[in-house]
Amino acid sequence: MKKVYGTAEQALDGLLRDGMLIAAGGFGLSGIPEFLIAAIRDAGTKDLTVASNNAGVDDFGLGVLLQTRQVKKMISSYVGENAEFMRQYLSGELELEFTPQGTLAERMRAGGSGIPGFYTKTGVGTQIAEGKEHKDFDGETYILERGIVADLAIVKAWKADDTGNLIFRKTARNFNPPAAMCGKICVAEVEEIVPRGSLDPDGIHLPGIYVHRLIQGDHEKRIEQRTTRKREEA
Amino acid sequence: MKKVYGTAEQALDGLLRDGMLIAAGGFGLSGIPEFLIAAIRDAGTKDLTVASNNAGVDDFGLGVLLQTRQVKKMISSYVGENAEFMRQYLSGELELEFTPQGTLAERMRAGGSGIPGFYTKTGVGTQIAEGKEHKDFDGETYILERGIVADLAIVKAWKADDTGNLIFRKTARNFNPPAAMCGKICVAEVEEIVPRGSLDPDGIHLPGIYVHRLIQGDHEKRIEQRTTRKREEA
Amino acid sequence: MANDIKGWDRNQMAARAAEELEDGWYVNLGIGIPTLVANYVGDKDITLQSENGMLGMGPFPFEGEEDPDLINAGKQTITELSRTSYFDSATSFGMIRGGKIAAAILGAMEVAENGDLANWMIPGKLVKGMGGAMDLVAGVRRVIVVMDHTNKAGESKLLKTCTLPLTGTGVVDRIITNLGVLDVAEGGLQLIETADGITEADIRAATEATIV
Amino acid sequence: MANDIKGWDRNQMAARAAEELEDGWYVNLGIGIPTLVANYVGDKDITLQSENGMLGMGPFPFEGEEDPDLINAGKQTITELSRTSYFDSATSFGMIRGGKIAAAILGAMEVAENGDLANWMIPGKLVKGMGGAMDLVAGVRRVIVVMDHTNKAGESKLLKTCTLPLTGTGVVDRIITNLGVLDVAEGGLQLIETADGITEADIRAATEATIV
Repeated sequence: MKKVYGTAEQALDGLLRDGMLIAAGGFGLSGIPEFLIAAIRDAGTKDLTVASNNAGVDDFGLGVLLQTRQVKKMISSYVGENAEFMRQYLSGELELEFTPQGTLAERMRAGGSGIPGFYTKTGVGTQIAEGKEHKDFDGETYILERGIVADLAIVKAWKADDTGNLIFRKTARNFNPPAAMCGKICVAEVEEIVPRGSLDPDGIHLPGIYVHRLIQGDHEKRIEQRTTRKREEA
Repeated sequence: MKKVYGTAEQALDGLLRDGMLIAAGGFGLSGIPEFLIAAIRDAGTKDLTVASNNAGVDDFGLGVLLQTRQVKKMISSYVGENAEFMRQYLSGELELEFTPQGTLAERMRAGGSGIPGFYTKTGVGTQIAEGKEHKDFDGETYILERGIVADLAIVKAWKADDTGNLIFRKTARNFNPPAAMCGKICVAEVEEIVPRGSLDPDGIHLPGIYVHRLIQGDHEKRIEQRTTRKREEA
Repeated sequence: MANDIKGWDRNQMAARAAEELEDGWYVNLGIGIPTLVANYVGDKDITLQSENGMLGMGPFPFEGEEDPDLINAGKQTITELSRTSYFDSATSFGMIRGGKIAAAILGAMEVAENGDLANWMIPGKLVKGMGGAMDLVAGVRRVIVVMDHTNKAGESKLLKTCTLPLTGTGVVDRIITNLGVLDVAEGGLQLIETADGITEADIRAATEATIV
Repeated sequence: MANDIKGWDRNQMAARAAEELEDGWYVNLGIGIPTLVANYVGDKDITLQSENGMLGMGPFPFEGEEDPDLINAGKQTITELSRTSYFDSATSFGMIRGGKIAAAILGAMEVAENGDLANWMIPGKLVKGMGGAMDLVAGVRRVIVVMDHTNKAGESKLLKTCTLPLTGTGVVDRIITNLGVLDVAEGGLQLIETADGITEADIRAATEATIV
């Protein structure tokens, strides 16, 4: 079972269809699957629903799929930092299912773990809770949130072996493991594919069972807010 | 905030009380908190409810707390391999809440993650489902399982730094992370405590936020079933 | 009831079960005969899960190389492979429950013609617990039972209705016994294959369940 | 409404908020003034969480050492410490929801006298999303709001009832403003402390919420 593909286009071959639900890893512009997003743009797949914490910025990350109007609906916790996202939402051109960040991460993990619903206190008493089942446990009120199962997950990791075992680097891990878990099919892009046996089996962040196809690329990894301190402050 | 203690007895000081709920890591005899179990035996704490996948063997692991009759109830998936456990259960001396292994692991993770209940297909139509809420999602029936929040978690890891960051070794990881998560207080025993900065921050299996107290010990690590092959088979 | 007919032995049953596995699959093998299936996967790229927290389970270690930190779900000492990854029990059963495991091959005490499975307790007699079996049968994509066709008393283990406490309802896809291979189908069991020297009549005689 | 009274500046508010933190705590700091609190923890052993997947957040990197794989929840480049650990978003919010984080220090648009908090949207005007704020206020053990006492129009941000969409209900424990410190108590807000040069009368004049 070869999992390694040559290009993002090849890795997505046969997986894209209009109206599908895609889960994407990344937080802000950190750890986003840049090549797979670009390949989806080039494929022109339409009416997408995308579950992703953010939507990149106007011209990078998922923002490019908003610019091309390929996205019908976002499931996200944060639309700031993307003027086009906010504009399309406020004008009603784009559906938006606001989901608290932790609820979104847990919905992905749950969907990938055979859990169709779970209860959380997050959002109780807010507009997020409207229309959701409420239930009391030990005298406290919780709402029912649903697991997300995506038709396709696109994620970005640091390294992979050829069996799809993934490791991530620092805070670029973020939503990538739960997004990968919730995909019926998961395609991963990594900075380096190493031979099996090169990664510490105790250090695998996401086992290859979750990863069906794999590409290697030279990532741009854009920085969204370059904050620094001067050396004399040290 | 010093987390490192000298002995298991010291690490448990002030934490034990009759009738409490303890979550314990380990699978079979692998990755069990041997020193903390021994210290609980020596403390004589009674009427314990213990959530643990197994109960060790007669004279090692949690089996020693069954021998001393300190356990009122077990929450477990498997009682085989421990004749005293099975005897006390069949004679009615010991309560036993049979919980499927995956449901037990998830109940611990949920309890530690602020999720009081989740739905699963596991056990639907079996005696495990009796008395539990049933709910349909997308045409399939699931049952509601509750998160476990333990008064105390006792776990065993391979290495720790002094801030309580833990790493485990091979399949000795098993129930230790979810058990640690679900404890209001978690005490860990490890084979080696290293200075902070010695462990790869990308390789921490359980962040120190889950670990309140820590001891180092020279573990026996008994093997339950020594299965081997001969060299000529290779 | 023909107690003298034998059909396949344990290793032949395991070899037959191995034919069920497809290249690239992640598979969970139960204790007993299912464990032997690993010996017959041949060139196929099969990754074995041990539900205590491992993908890529290797063979037993050489004598003297046993590691107490490396056991399978049957608590036996094992080894790792170049593809191996370790994870905790919550993650392990997340992949089971989430349908990421392509197939589980399990032993059974009883299977009913509707796919019900009983393999975890005999009330008042044998109470070991379900371990991970309830999670496996509820979660994996395909459940294959490997067991003797009849019990020690010569009675069919393929029943119209299970008499023992269930592990799961309607969960079994295929049953491989010493006498042959049967699928759970509409209205009963469907005979797929007979073991060497076994006739359909032998199987019908040894089976309480409806054979359609 | 006295627009000329000032009280604490941003750094003084942050310093006052830092006094709330206890040795050994794991703490989440929101964007804006809460971020400045890190500068005032002194000798206390405080571990900062960044909810995108990090415990042990360090200061901004030196120029030229920015790492796109190492950002905080505000998407700013940061650094790691010797205690740092990384994890995924599901684990990160598991610890938040599970009450493992001792305190969150957050900004706010409005706080009501019953502890309701609004800080994520102004309908039709500003819609950025709740990010992790709803999870934080629902999950962490103590929620401390740091904000100006009044808005740019000089109107109280401490209200009888919030007018904006809520982030959480009854979640705020303590409010630190430029004018002083108030707790959410039975029947309304309780004045704990006044800022330098501020009187109780000043605070009452600038507060719409009931002060008990």
